[in-house]
Amino acid sequence: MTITEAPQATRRLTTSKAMVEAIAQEMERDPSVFYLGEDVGAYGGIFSSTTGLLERFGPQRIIDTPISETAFIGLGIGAAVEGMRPIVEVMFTDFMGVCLDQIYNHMAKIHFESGGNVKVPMVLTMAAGGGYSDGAQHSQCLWGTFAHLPGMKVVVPSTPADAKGLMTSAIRDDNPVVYIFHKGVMGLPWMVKNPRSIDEVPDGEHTVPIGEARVAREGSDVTVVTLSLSVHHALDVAESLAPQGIDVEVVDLRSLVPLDRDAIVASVAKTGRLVVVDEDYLSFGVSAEVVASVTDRDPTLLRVPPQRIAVPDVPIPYAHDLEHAVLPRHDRIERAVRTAMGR
Amino acid sequence: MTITEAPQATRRLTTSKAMVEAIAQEMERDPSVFYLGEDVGAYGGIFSSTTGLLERFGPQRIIDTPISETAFIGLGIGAAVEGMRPIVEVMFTDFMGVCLDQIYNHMAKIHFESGGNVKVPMVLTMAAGGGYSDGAQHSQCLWGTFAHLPGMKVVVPSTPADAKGLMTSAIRDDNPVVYIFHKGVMGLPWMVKNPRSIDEVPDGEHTVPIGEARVAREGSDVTVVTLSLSVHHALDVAESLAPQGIDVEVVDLRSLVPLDRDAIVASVAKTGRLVVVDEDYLSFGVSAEVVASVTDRDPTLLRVPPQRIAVPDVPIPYAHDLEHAVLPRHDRIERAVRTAMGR
Amino acid sequence: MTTEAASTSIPQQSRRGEVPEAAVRLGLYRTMVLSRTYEEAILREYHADKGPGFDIGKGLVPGEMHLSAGQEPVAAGVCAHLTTDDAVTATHRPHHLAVAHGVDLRKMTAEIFGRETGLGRGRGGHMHLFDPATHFSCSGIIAEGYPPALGQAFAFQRRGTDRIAVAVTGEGAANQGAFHESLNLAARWSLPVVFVVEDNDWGISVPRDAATAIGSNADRAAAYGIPGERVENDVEAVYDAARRAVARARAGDGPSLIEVHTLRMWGHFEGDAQGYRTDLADVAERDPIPRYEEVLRKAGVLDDEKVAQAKADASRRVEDAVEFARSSAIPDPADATAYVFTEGALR
Amino acid sequence: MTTEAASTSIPQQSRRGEVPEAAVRLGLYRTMVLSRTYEEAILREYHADKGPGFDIGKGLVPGEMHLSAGQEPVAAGVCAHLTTDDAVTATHRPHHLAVAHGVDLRKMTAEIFGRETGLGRGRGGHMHLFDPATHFSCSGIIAEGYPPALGQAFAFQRRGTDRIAVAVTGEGAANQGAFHESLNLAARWSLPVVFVVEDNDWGISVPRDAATAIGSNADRAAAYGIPGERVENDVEAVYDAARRAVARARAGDGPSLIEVHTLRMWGHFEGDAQGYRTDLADVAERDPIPRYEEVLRKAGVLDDEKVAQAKADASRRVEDAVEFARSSAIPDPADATAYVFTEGALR
Ligand SMILES: Cc1ncc(C[n+]2csc(CCOP(=O)(O)OP(=O)(O)O)c2C)c(N)n1
Ligand SMILES: Cc1ncc(C[n+]2csc(CCOP(=O)(O)OP(=O)(O)O)c2C)c(N)n1
Ligand SMILES: [Mg+2]
Ligand SMILES: [Mg+2]
Repeated sequence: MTITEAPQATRRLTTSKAMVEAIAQEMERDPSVFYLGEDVGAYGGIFSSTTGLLERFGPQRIIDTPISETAFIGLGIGAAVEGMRPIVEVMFTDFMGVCLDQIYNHMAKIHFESGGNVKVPMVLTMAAGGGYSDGAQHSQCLWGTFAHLPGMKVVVPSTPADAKGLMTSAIRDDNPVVYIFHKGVMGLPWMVKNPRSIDEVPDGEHTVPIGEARVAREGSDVTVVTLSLSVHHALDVAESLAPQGIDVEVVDLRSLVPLDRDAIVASVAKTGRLVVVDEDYLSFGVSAEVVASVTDRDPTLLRVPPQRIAVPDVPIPYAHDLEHAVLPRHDRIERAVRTAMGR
Repeated sequence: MTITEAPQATRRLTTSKAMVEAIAQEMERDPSVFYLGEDVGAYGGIFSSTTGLLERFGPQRIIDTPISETAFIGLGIGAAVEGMRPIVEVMFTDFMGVCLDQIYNHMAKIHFESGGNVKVPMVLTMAAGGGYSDGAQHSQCLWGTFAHLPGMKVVVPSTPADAKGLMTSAIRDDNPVVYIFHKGVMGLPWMVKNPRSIDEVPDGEHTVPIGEARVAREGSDVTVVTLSLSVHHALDVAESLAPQGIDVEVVDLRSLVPLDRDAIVASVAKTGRLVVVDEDYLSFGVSAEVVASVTDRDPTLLRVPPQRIAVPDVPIPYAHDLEHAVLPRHDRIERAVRTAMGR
Repeated sequence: MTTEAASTSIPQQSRRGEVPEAAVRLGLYRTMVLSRTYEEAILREYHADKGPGFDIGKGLVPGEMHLSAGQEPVAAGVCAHLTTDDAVTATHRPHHLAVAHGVDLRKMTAEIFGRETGLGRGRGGHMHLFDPATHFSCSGIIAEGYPPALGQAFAFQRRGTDRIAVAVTGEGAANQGAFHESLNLAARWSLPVVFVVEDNDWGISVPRDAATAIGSNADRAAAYGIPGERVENDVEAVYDAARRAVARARAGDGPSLIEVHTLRMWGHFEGDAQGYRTDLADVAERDPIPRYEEVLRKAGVLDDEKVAQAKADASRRVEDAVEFARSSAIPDPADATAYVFTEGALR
Repeated sequence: MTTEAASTSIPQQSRRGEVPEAAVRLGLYRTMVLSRTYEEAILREYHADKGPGFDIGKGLVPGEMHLSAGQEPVAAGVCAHLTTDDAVTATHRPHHLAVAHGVDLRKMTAEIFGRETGLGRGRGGHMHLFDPATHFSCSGIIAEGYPPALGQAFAFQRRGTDRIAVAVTGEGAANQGAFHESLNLAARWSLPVVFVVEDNDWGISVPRDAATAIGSNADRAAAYGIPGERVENDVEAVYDAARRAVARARAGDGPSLIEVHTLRMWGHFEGDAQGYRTDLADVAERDPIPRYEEVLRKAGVLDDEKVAQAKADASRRVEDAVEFARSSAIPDPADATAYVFTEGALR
């Protein structure tokens, strides 16, 4: 660190504004960046992922598509192969089923199949998550599915600053990057929001390295490894338990691929207790991989059984109380932390 | 057990013949069963999943489709909703990307969304796996992906008898069942085969309960939890290590959903050492879930770090040596068992 | 059309372009009024408790809400030819079709309210209405409701019945792969399906002309060798086109495609400010219900009394359903993981 | 057509139905001969070491093998209008197109042999040939090669070039969703794409008539408002249709669809016994290469010497490529996990 290094200026922004800012800055910087998807133009993105961009960059670069995800993701792939840097939006992760082939058999595999001779520098953005009664086909996270399939990076920001920094890094990455934003972290005016969805965001160029977790809160008693909206919940729980003498460390994964296993292990090595909180489905997903990241190194780090708080292998129910019962919310997180602590 | 109970007659059959036998018996028994897919008629299934059925049941019940997986899986769903019992084949698991929406957002969710009022009794069959240089889009297992998404059972037989018994159970189950057969267990004349792909199969009606693992070999030193073709490899390794005084227990999961966590825990409780062998991708898949099944109960059961032998998050390479390097084959399984044993 | 949807039974008659008889016309009108009354009630209940501001997850009816005001001619005109033995598959915008097909209003409303008495015990919600009694279903994934309809038609065909399946999507959905695959397969296997496209000019904020180069999706029928027809948002035109398509399907001659150039009077979903919309000026004028009322008054089928009666009947039924929903039990969170699997198996 | 594919450069000329000039005709013939010679060599190498019996995973060339004998007119006729700045996307059956588009035969063959010197360093294989030098690519997933071709065309369009993308599938693929979505989007955005359907009457064992109710996929062009044309398996007919489609795309007027009624002379893949096949009797007669040879001999474009030279040239080039592949290094298993990601990033 040199003496002349000044702190970067910041302002408080919502996550959605921070994400849009990164896109706009990269579009200014590089004419080969463009954004493609349903209702990303005049509407500005159903979850405000592109607000104001059409006005600024015009319909040649902020492009509304037909409802043809397979065709327009493929279009992104081909354009990336030819050296452009497309950002392609699938409105909800839930819709991956109509276009997964382009994603995992093409976007994710062309570089490998070509022995590294063809690059696919594109970003695939998707909104995820529930909590507002959108039902079983519009509330899923599914990031575990993308992370399971090799060849694409997967990032899942929880804060405004990371939303900006990871978007910048994703656009500049020469690999395909899946960028999943939870609707609940965006700071949308029409959805209940955690105060953490508005926060300081660095001005100007801001990158966050893909593949590095962030210790969102240091603590010594128990490690909560989590991501996306659940980071906000976990921090709330940590703050509420602090006065009771339970010191929770919260690790925000930020990236699933690559997964920062060192950060997970380092934290658990310190606390000996692990709670994983994930809004995706429980089995065969993120929560087990986090546990295995520890046991791969040393199962004796776990002084007590790890707690996995996730959606218990049930489609997301519509009715508010049912949905809130299956989501990993404050009550379940707190119970898990207490169980891990034996109090 | 009564004194009159006679052992069921058996014959030696290939896995594919055993599977076809189950389908034929159920079609005889229930006129609402039919089989639908690409090249399942005159061709008899690219991997011999329907050999001889067209001749026996005619084109009204063994039905070749256009290459329109979304349409014909949906057709199966609708027919099931109306009380028929379709078996629908997707030729390779790799092709799930063109039709996953019908599978996980419809087949798997309608029962739940209807509050249990609509049943979808169908079987979705798929061939999986590599080992014969079919490249990155025709060699995947992907069962971890299906198992992650709630609402469908997932079975993965390794032996001829289980192929028959699980198919019978799958057809009779009132829930959607994904039935994944590895090409390498089918006993195909044109592919290298393990002798275990031909084995004793009970005559007549034979069911295997969905959700129960099978101890394929008892042992006291180390537990290998595995499924499908890897069961054959694991048994080979177990046999080769027995003379060296390493006594391997092999647990064949047979079903991923439901997952027989009790069987996993029971075996690890006995041996204290766990090796998971899975031909699907390593991260966010089956291998971590098996590990977490143990740690959920008691991480201290693991006397040494569990070994996860799977495809190391790389698309399946084409060239023979590269492919064999990433598949979980004898060499890697043996090394893992030795590592677990410290020898 | 079932007795649930309208109190008069409708004789199946009339030739191409012929004016249907008075009882049919009255029935069509009454179905449209019932449907509109229903949507107005849901609109009211939806917004009743979203404040302060607008929180989509709050209130008696949370979540996304896609209402069908203006599209009643499609539902009334098509479903008039059906019985509840026939299947109807709808989209994220399903209420008008459910109402016209005779789905139980109480159970449907209870589902929209997320109650234990709902069609799906509150698990499904407004985009996931499944009613085995009327073979009604929907899907929130664009165009992906078509394929299961093929299977219902297949089952009906295999059992030697003349039952049919009607599958509905929006014009935006006609650019999805599932649309194409479904029409091709249904055509090749001569499945008894009537495919209906509701062209309301918009797919959320994207105008239909920005999404496809052709003027009419009915032209796509030729790509499958089946009849295709496009009609305007006039319930009798829909009724007429549907009559031919339904007859063809029942006769075993295979599927047809009907596109209705209809009207989305309100936002894509509730909360949609429609800033993108360039065609709002004459929406009230284009409302198909007053227009049809006018026609029927002129023809002597309707008078003040009959209009009042239709509205009163609709209101009574809708408010009864809303009251039923409102007073029904909320599902017990302890049961949140139930209904993933059924215990049953064929014996 | 590139210099790699044939030693003569072909002038772009001739009007509808006009006979192309001699140099063009000779070039088309030579490309077809080269392609056939290539497939015969791969056939030989593929089967050389599969025994005893037939083990698909064994030998110098393991895995599935889809050969294109009989379909050369498509590749030669279309690619004659391209340069290596244009993109070509093929399917699981890609060799004839790669040969005609001028993909380096050595690198391509090395890839098929799974060698480190291959286009994809042995990672891709015969269904995954990616050549940045000629913008050639393929996909083993039915119809899913079309969408990326749109993006190549989009990039060409945005950069103000007159480069185009050619996207090829089989007739079986025309019933997949991706086909529909791609044509619709390309048409709406006037993307410079030529869509080509190779109708070889079969999708593995399923006859085209069992898969669709219509006689010609060219009729589907109307569903997108673009020109569609179906031609028989005659290289000059293909050349002629492709000329119009390519010119239209280059001029910025958007995509076209061409279906060629071609011929699959061999099995779907090697090892396919073709027991299902009812049309094998006259395959030799329908072979397009001797037929065209006959035409060109009559027209004085070919004589014994030129035929012998074409075959010798082809043979020399193909055997050189096979020898290169055979003698190239096998990838090191220690590198099996390389190339999943690239290290690079935009600075
Ligand atoms: C596969 C898929 N893509 C996108 C969406 C998001 N979405 C919901 S409704 C809608 C517009 C549908 O337009 P249209 O088919 O014309 O029906 P309308 O809403 O006009 O009735 C979109 C894009 C979705 N539900 N499914
Ligand atoms: C989505 C998908 N479904 C099925 C297959 C298996 N498959 C490979 S080739 C083929 C037949 C293709 O027929 P067609 O498009 O006519 O091409 P052809 O083989 O005749 O050249 C099929 C079904 C696949 N590769 N991808
Ligand atoms: Mg619309
Ligand atoms: Mg074909």
